[in-house]
Amino acid sequence: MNDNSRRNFLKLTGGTVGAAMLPFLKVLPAQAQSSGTLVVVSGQTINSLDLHRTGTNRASYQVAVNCYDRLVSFGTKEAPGGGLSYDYSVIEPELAESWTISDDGLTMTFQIKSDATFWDGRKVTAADVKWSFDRAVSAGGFPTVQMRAGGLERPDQFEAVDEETFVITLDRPSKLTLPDLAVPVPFIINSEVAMANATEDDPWAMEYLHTTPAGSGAFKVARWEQGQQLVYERNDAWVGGPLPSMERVIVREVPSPATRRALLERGDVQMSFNIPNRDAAELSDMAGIDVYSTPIENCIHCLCPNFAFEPFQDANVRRALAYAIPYEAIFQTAAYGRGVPMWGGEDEITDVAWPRPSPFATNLERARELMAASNYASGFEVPLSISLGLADWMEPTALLMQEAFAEIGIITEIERIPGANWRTAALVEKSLPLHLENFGGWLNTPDYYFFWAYKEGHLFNSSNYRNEEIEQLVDDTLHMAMDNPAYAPNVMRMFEIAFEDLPRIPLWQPALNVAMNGADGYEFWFHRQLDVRPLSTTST
Amino acid sequence: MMAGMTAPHPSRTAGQKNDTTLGHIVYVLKDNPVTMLAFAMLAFFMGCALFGPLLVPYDPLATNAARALEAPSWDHWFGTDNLGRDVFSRVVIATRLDLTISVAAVALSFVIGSILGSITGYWGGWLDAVLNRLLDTIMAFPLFVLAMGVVAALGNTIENIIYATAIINIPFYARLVRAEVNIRRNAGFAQAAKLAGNSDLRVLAVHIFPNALPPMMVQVSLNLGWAILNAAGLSFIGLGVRPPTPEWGIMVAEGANFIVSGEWWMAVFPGLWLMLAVFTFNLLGDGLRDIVDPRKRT
Amino acid sequence: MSPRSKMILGRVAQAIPVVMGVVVISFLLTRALPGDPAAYFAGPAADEASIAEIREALGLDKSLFQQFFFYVGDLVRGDLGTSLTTGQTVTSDLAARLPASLELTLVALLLSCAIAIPLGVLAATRPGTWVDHLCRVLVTAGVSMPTFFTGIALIYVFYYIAGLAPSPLGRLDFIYLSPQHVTGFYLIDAALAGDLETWIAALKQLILPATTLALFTLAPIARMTRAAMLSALSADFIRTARAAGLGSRKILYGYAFRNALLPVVTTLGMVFSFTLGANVLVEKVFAWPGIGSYAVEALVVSDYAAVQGFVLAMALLFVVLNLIIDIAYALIDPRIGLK
Amino acid sequence: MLSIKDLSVAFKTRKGEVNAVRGISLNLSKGETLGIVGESGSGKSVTSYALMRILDAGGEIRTGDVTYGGIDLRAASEKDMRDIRGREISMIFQNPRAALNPIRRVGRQVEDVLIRHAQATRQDAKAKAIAALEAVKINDAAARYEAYPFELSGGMCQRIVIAIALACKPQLLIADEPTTGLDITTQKAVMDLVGDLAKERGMGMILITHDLGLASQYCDRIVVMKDGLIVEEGEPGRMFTEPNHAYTRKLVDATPRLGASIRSLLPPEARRPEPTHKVHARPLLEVRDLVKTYPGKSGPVQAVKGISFDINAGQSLGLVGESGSGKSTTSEMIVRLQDPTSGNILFDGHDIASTPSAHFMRHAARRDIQMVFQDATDSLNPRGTAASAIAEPLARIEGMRGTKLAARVSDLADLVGLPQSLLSRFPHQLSGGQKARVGIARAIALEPKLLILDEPTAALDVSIQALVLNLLVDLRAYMGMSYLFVSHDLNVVRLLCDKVLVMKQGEIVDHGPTATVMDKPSNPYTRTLIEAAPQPPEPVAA
Repeated sequence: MNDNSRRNFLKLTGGTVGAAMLPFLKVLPAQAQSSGTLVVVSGQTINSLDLHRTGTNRASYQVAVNCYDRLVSFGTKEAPGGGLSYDYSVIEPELAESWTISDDGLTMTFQIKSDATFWDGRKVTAADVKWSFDRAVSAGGFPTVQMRAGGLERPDQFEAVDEETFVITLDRPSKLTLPDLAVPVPFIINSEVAMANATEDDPWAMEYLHTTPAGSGAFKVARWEQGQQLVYERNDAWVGGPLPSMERVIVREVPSPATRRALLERGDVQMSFNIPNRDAAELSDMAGIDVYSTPIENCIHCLCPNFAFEPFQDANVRRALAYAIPYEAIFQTAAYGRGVPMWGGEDEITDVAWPRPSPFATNLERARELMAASNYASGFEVPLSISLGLADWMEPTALLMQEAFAEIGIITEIERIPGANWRTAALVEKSLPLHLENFGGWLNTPDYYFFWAYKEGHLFNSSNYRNEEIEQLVDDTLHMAMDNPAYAPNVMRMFEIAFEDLPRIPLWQPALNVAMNGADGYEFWFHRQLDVRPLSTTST
Repeated sequence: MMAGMTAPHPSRTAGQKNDTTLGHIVYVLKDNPVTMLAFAMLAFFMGCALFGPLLVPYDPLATNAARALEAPSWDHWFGTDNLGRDVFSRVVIATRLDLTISVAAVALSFVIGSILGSITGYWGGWLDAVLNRLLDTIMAFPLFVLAMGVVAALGNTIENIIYATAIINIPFYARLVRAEVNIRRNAGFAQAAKLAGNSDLRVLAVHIFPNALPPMMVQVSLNLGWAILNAAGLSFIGLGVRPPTPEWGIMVAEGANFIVSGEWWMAVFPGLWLMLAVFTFNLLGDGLRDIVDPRKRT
Repeated sequence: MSPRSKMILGRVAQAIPVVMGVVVISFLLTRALPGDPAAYFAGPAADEASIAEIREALGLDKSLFQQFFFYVGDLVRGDLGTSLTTGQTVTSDLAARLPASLELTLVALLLSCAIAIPLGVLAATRPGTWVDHLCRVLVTAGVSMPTFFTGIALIYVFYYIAGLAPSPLGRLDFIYLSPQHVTGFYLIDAALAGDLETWIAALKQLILPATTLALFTLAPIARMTRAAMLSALSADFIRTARAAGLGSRKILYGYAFRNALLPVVTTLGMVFSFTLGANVLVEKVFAWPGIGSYAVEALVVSDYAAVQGFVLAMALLFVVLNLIIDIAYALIDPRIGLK
Repeated sequence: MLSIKDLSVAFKTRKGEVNAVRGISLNLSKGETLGIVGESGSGKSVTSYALMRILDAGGEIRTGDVTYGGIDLRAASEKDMRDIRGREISMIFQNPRAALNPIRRVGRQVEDVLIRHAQATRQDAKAKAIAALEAVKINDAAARYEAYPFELSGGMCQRIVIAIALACKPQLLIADEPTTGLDITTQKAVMDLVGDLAKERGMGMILITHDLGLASQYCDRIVVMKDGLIVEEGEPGRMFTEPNHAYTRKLVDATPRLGASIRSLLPPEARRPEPTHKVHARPLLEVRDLVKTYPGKSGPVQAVKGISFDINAGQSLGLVGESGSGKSTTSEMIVRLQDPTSGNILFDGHDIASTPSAHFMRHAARRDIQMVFQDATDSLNPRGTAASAIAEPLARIEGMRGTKLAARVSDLADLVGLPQSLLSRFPHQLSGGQKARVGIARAIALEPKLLILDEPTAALDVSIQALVLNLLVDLRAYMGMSYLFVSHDLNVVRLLCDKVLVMKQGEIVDHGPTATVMDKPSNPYTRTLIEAAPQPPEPVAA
């Protein structure tokens, strides 16, 4: 932190002390604004500044977004829930000036902006891009997997032709490649700085970049106190997009949602990111506070009956569940009406819109009939598993389901599983007979969703579902261009099977809630992390 | 022995009402209003624990989305929670569970601690040394975190909460009993008992240990209260009892998130109830001690 | 003095098996924790291969015995490993967070003593009176409040409604810079830096959480003070002092109190180590970056290194604390270490 | 100088009011030494606390007035009283070690008083304190000044207490049982010291004691108190020769002294002829080279250094010695509560030392060797009734049960003169004498051959002691038991025992028939002991 800002801060503190004498005077935000500072509170904790590092958690992805650039980025559009949203259909340049794709779709050539520089003033070169991509595909774990989704698998696919020309060679064309370059993972690192700090057993400088980013992004990290706050400071030389209006953005970690809400309401912070549905519902009625609840694309909260558990191999039982669920009550109590209902859709599937409501709706009569028709007319007992990490929506949901299922003779005991074992039990071992699940695909196409959630053995197919036709359909469709005539029929067929077999019973499409008090310019991103670049403060 | 205080005992009154256990209890209660209060509250909570299910107006588990988050009113004295469940009913029902947990846990640690403490306090030697190190080791753990660890490791069932709470309490009892036994191990009456043909074990069990009870009573009552807080704390972190089982800690934890939005009743009433229960046990101690202590009789 | 120093050395010797015990137990405890850290930290969308990779990286593919062997080996080299939750080395985490917890706990205890000890003395001088009962009821009420509840209530009242307290945002409001790191205690560091504003700001952040903890610790201290004072006041030497015509405050403080101090000091020690573990919940509520909240997070995600490091640190602290108490004892009571 | 008129003091207790002092009047002139003699509960101490206005909680002066040198002490403000206490009137207490602040250097404690009463300034306080210590004949006072109470002997502590009391040269000294708990020799030294100081300073003194002998030796005038009333007043000599009040006579009789017989301790009406006990030639107990060493901080400590002696069947052996002489250790080894380091204990010819004490309860001789403990209170389980205490050995060793047991217990109660009604009581509900009786009943329940009596009457009032001693004599004759009578009080030993052993620092320094050892002591140590014991004047034969 440089001198003038230090002095700046002292001036500030002087001011606040004076203000503190008159407790009711809310001068803090005013002070913050005058110095071009925006304060955001969030419940998540950042545990690394390097997305590629193993063990880096979701919250840390925002660093990749805000401090690094990718070759390309997504466009912006009006979001359904109000405010702005990224636009999956529009790919915009970020570090790349322009790009061309060969007719066979196997070669992509990028021209890097010639005025793009890293924070240390060095020019961004194709070599840097190559090094960064190599790193992404070699790091293992999530980044590698994500790269692979776009058909980017081996270093030899990347080539730095000259300083400003970067070429990607694909094994097969895919509609996912270009979008996959716009996700946080393939961000571009200052390879010289990185390599200067690489070691024998740490060739990718994981340890160094873990605490000290070296990029070209819109913001630098001024200070990072793990578990407390991350302070972004603007990089005035940024060429990746319009220069952010905020000089400094402070992301403060506050675990207690109640406290976060209090801070926002009192205007001590300008923004609270990812707030509980209830707060969203209540705050949205308050004057001076803007709440954006953006339905999360390609994400559905589901109830998953596990096929490994005998009774759920009986289609009637699964459908009985689907009819027994008190959708509306759950939607109101667990989600406080934030998000999009995913029940009571029409039976006829005529479009490829996704997520889409299931044809089911609460109907205990129907449910009872189905149970009677099943091989388990006398009912059975089964644990209903939820994750402690997601208790805020899962718990009320589970409680209401428990009551409803008891009505049709399915006795459930609610099992709360700590965050650590949740993934293992639910997704890796797929051992939970009946549980709630909330997969959301980053790349916004139905087939991408089905790839992860309906294909056997894939991580989010926690129901151990297998259907030959689905397997085939997904493989065919995954990389198929959307304008391909076969695309729509395939996808709609998937929908039919999905609602027929019900390995996942849709509940609702969740919303990402953000509340702002004196801030503006929030934009929703599929990665559900905060992009601070477009933010600005509004004078109150 | 100060001559000043030894008022002569008028021997007539002896063997009269005042001498019976009941009379003694009555005296202890009369003697100290606070103890009186404590016992009254204890009776109240016992009542809730035993007859709660018969008394409560609503099914504590029955949700009612339509009437969620209602403020206290005539038909919902403590209001309703985010699922429309009656907070009052849940609070009352929870009494049984919470008392069970604390009593069971304390009983467990009491028994184990007493045995360990007696043995080491009476025989001493290497056994004493070893056990002391062991107790030190347990004490050296941040107790609450140890409890968390145990529950996390064994899984969060009521039994495990009880075990965890018991484990972290054992050292206190062991220490206390050890000290109490140690000062009496060469007392005249202990030696007399040996002359009367008692084995060491019998001297310890029949003659020495009972004399350690009065001071332990204080510890017991304090721990009963503490055990409740402990269980509540575990629930607060999410390592507690399973929903929808009503439990004070969980209710406060859930309610906590609603305070700021003005639905204070969800947290405040369970919180107060919990506090009252702990309060009761904490006040109980001195009274209990006076009751089990024959020297307090005249 | 030499027998005393001998006693202190003895204490240190006694502590060694304790620490070893802690090491073993904490290791076993963490390994008993459910869940597969590797799978958890492989992050979303990780496949079997990458999970295996991480498992190997964490050395979790080895046998328990091997793992313990390596763990102890690292310990000897002073390496506590790296926390997966925070991504930092456990050593640096503790270094950063321990002062926070210590500062909070100490301030809380100071506050608590400032109230509890006078209360205890007051009650002891008027046993059986309404004053006595009132003191008892008051402090008991304090200890009966679940800290997490008290904390939230205080925040709601003093910050949210009254706006008297600063925003409950950990150790410093975000517009302040943490003072130059010397001791890690913000109050001390700020004072050293001569930065009054920061000092006041740090203090303001401390008030609510400290009060919460203090309320909780009043009872044991007050109770013990009362008991100790009662027995001291009924001692023969007090009668001697009275018969010699000494003034009542001389008797109360010069004679009775100093004798009553011994058990009080012991209690203080116990309360301190207990609080240090128990402020887990308070830290959670006040977003206090201390070791308590650290431990909880680590425990919930089975972050082995972090949990073990935390427990070990606490154990060492506990040992040191007991040493300090013993020394305090020896200073107060000439009999200690000589019989 | 001091006059008390119609003083009465009451205590609030659980059983309501207890009148500890019920309207007493007495005067003390300058330089006079007044003895207040009475048994526990007579209100003698309360009187002194009352006039110092340092009554314990719940106590208050009801009527009467106390004037000292013209000042009305009852009306005086607390502040004035503080100036009087320690300055005009001082007090010394029993159990000197407890009477000193354990964690304050004794010198400083003396200073506190000096400074409080403006007798010294911060600067010269130390010098004056040392002077005060020297005044009570503490040699090397400068070094003692730095000491803590726990580093000093009981006698030394009492000197310190005296120094504190006399530091400010008060005109009146109240000594409340100043020598209880001290060895005879120390007792004498302390009393002589106090006496001399009083004389040379022309200081008035009130000596409160239960020991008529002691009082008569050091006082110009004695008042006898009973149940809060003064029953008699007069010069010690006259008091002994022609006591007016029955109670005084009772006390006089009960006080063991030269020429007294065991029966003469009792009031005349109670004196039945003394039973004779038969002493056989056959040794019941033979102790050979008995050694006990304890592991001490600084090397092993030898408590008993290879002593040997016999007790014949039916014989009573007195074991005399001051604290630390090893007499208690010896008795505990013989009763098999402790294991000797070396040496033999032959009982009826069998070595019982070979059986470790831990297993001795199953030994055949267990029932034959029993013990009456020194502190009756401490020797009864607070949670058990008198009956259960007496029943214990019968139930455990005899295996007696039910009505048979109950019958035996009540027999024993009769035997030791314990009212049946008290059998259901808890120890704290019994008086000292009653507790002693329970202890004895328990000890003789199994009709042992050898009974060890460890200072059985030390904690008792003289009148009770008289009864208990006589009880023991009767039982001895009735049951033909042998006694090992451990005591520090030679007068008592003289009355009870056939043979005497004098122990000092773990060794037997003198032994022989009681008559020879006591009446013409050859051994210097024995002689000092005898001389140290207070000798009340011979009463006229009643």
